[in-house]
Amino acid sequence: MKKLRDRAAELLSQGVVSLVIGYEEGTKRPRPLFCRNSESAEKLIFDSRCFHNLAVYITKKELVGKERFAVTAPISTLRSIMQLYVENQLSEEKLLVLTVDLSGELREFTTFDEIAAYVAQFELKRGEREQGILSKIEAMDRAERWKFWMEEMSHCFKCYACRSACPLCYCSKCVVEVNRPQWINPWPAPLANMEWHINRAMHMVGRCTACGACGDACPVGIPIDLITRKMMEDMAPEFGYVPGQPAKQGNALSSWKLDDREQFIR
Amino acid sequence: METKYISQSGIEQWFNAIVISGKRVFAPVNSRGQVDFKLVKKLSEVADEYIQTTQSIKASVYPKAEVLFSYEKVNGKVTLTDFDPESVPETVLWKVHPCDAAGFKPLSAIFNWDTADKLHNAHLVKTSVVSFSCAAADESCFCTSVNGSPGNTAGSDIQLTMLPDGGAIVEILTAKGETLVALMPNVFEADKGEKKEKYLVDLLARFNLEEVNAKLNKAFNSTVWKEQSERCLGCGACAFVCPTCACFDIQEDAHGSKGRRIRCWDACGFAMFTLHTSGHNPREHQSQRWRQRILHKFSYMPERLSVVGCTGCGRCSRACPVDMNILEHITSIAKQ
Amino acid sequence: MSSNTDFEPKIIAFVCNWCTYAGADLTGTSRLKYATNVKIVRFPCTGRIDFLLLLKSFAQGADGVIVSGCHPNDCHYTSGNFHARRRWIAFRSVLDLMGVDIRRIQYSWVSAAEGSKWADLVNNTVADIRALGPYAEYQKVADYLEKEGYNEEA
Amino acid sequence: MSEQNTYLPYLMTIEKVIKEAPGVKTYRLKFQDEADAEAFEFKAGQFGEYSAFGEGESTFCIASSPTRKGYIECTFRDTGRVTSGLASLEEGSTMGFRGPYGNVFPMEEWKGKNLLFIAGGIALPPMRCVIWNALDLRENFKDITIVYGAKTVNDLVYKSELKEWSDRPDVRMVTTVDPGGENADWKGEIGFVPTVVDKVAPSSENTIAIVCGPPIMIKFTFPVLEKLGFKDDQIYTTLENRMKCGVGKCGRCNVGKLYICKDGPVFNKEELNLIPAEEY
Repeated sequence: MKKLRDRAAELLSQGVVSLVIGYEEGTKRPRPLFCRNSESAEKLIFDSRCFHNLAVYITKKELVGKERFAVTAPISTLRSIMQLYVENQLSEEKLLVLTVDLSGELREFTTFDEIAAYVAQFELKRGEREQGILSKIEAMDRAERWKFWMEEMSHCFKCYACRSACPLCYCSKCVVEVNRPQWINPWPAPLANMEWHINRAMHMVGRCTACGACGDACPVGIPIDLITRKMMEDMAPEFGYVPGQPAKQGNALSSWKLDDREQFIR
Repeated sequence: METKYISQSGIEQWFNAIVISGKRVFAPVNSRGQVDFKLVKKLSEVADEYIQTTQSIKASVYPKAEVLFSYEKVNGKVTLTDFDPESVPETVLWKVHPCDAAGFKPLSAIFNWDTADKLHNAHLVKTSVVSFSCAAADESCFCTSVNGSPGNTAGSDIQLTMLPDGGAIVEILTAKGETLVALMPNVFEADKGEKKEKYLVDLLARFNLEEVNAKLNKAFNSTVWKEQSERCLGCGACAFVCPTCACFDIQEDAHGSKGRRIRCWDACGFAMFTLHTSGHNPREHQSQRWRQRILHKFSYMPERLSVVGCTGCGRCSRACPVDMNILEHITSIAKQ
Repeated sequence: MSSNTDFEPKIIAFVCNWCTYAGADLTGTSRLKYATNVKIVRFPCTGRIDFLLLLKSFAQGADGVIVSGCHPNDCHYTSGNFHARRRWIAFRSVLDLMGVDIRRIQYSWVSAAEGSKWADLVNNTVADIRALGPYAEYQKVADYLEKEGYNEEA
Repeated sequence: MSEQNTYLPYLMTIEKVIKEAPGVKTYRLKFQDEADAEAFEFKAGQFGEYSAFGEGESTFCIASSPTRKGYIECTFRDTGRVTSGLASLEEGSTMGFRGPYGNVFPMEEWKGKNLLFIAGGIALPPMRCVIWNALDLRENFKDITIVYGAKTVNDLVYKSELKEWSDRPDVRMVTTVDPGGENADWKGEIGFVPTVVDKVAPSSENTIAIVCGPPIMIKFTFPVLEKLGFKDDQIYTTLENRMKCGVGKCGRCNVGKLYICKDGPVFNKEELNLIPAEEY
């Protein structure tokens, strides 16, 4: 941690970067910190509790400005950064990525190839929570799944924390804000909520890197991250992707193959 | 106001009597890993060990989405069907925290400012609040800093203070409260002279409201808004869990020749909230929107409506995905 | 699920202009008889059919949906149907996860020459949906509003 | 309890449709209910919520003068879901109206003064109400000057009325279009509204200036008026922030301590100075 603070302070004082986005101790758990000078870098922390996906900030122009900046990134954030890069949202010249590896060493990435090589060592696996809920859902029949999700959706009040917390939801105007036509009813109601989450899942197909930020952000505890996660797991073999690895061949729904297989079109 | 005693078994009998009377009873229920208000039939369903429900009781007097009126077009002629206050069922909110009940006052102040809000008032009339004073609090709670207290009775029709024997001190505060008592009068015994204060959590005030107000009056151009809001993601979680946030949107649900006009929750933190049709947005940056949230609650509402827009329930701090802690932020403004 | 013989399913078909719509036209001009439960919505291409339209159909009272366009390699716009195919693969998977009854959406490729295939598609789909019964489960929740403010059972 | 539902609109019949400019229309509306028509009163400066059933509500001022009884008029540009819904209605069809809301121009206080109207683009409608109100009570006021500008000649609204006003001997009328917006027949000024005001240089002596236009025009016109010697209490404007309810509840038009819908939309510059300029 000291190494990270020192390096961040150095980067800032030497003017290599104008901003370091990292974590500081929060009131309940670590929270995002924006260091613009070497003094504030003293507050930086980086440990296993730091899982908020900071990649959500790196596409916000009003925040990061025009100059080069650095971001501290655990694996899940690195995956998001790779996906953002594949979607042409980032440039190597502007971004410096810092992480602490398993042996506690500070790693610094200046190219996306380096990040890709590093991320490739880690397999994306379901955690205990994900496995618990998903195996329950997988054991349900269709009617049970409908009941389960409608109950969950009835709690949604459309605060859009899921959208706000997702690093890949960077559209300046979201489809829910389009009212000609009104694709998704803007008020919170079970079906309107369901439509929103189905829509979100569809927009995430082949893009979601299962960082869990949306589910973590949901104030009413809907496991919405598992919708996009399950989609990622199920669609990866269909379209030839590796979950958690960037879609170098293009996003699933903006590309196609002659031999895409299905059994349901008659 | 009258004070009585009710025993543990008396509470259950009374609760059952309320349910049998046909009123809907909503109470905190622990399900899906969260404690929140739900329709209940049995006292055993009500949650015990928790500090705060995720959502406030706001939705009972200001639903998430509600039909203002419906319309039908036939051969170019339009007929309107007004909202019917009689369609609102009698509702009892059970085991409400004082900070939640206190939220009714600022809510009503907004809805009835100048023009009365028929819908809100219809819900208000049909809703009775049975609050439970607080014996516990956590680091997000700060009711005592915003004119509240763990035993505050504002907004409650009846308040119970739980006693070690499982019974409770009952404060019957309003006529609505008396109506509830009348459903099972024999379980209410004479007051045993127990002091309510003995059973309340001790919660030190964390800031001085007047001081904060004075600071805020000069803080519009402060850099504090940008500093505090840098990590804000601009979602509506804080506004939607808040017992006093009342900003809303009016939307149309059209189905061919029929439709309904709907009022639904909205939040000043959303980027689109103030966007003009021309593309001009008076509150373009998140820092402006964060400033609006704080100033509206702690400066504009006290001045215009003579009521603070915060009851210190701490829900926004708990709900925020990036730890925008309102207590921390207000305290730091007070210290400036 | 009970099969109600009095029940006439409402079915919405989203079809592409170049193949299936022409195919359906041919069905008519060939005087082939088929079920009248289908309302056709014509699109330039299957690639242009937004998945939300399918959900909107159910919300507005459809019991079943048909989506049909050009056979692979026959797309008027070269690759619209390939994009559509991927989208439907993903969409079907999302819907299945959420518990939406995916048996009620029938995808097909019907060319401009396949008038009889269109008739069969419609007849089979109508029979399938008739067996499934009305999609009340979905339609019921379409109008839900404030009642669910407190997760009340309707 | 016979409480009124604030959100329930009056039903109005569109009596007349006037095409003003590309995408801009004026509707003359009549109350369908006689009793409503009788009871309805408003003053210059007030606004309302107009609804197209099936699309929603939109906020515009009442563009007709309170001196013209029996109807109200609104002028709007077809830009969004609601306005396009409204624009597709025809003469004889039904729409909704809630109002009148907001405060008013203090016409009584202005008796015996000169009036200077400065408007830009689609912001003439709120002004038109005041202009006609003043012209219908012409003897109450001294000189009346109108400076009106739009992007192009085509975008000028109320073309026939502009002519009527400029033909009147008791009105000084200056019309202008942005540079490049003129056509071959254009005889008015060419230039942005603040520049033209500067050029026309009306006297500030015993004069009330009423400014209405896009936020950017308002912000550039104020310094010009100041230069001409106008004091803050001589300058009035009407603001139009985004609104949903119109009655101070929905929270959108809250600027500083004020609500545009209740404390406004009419403000003099003294009052405006109390609220942060960046938020309107």
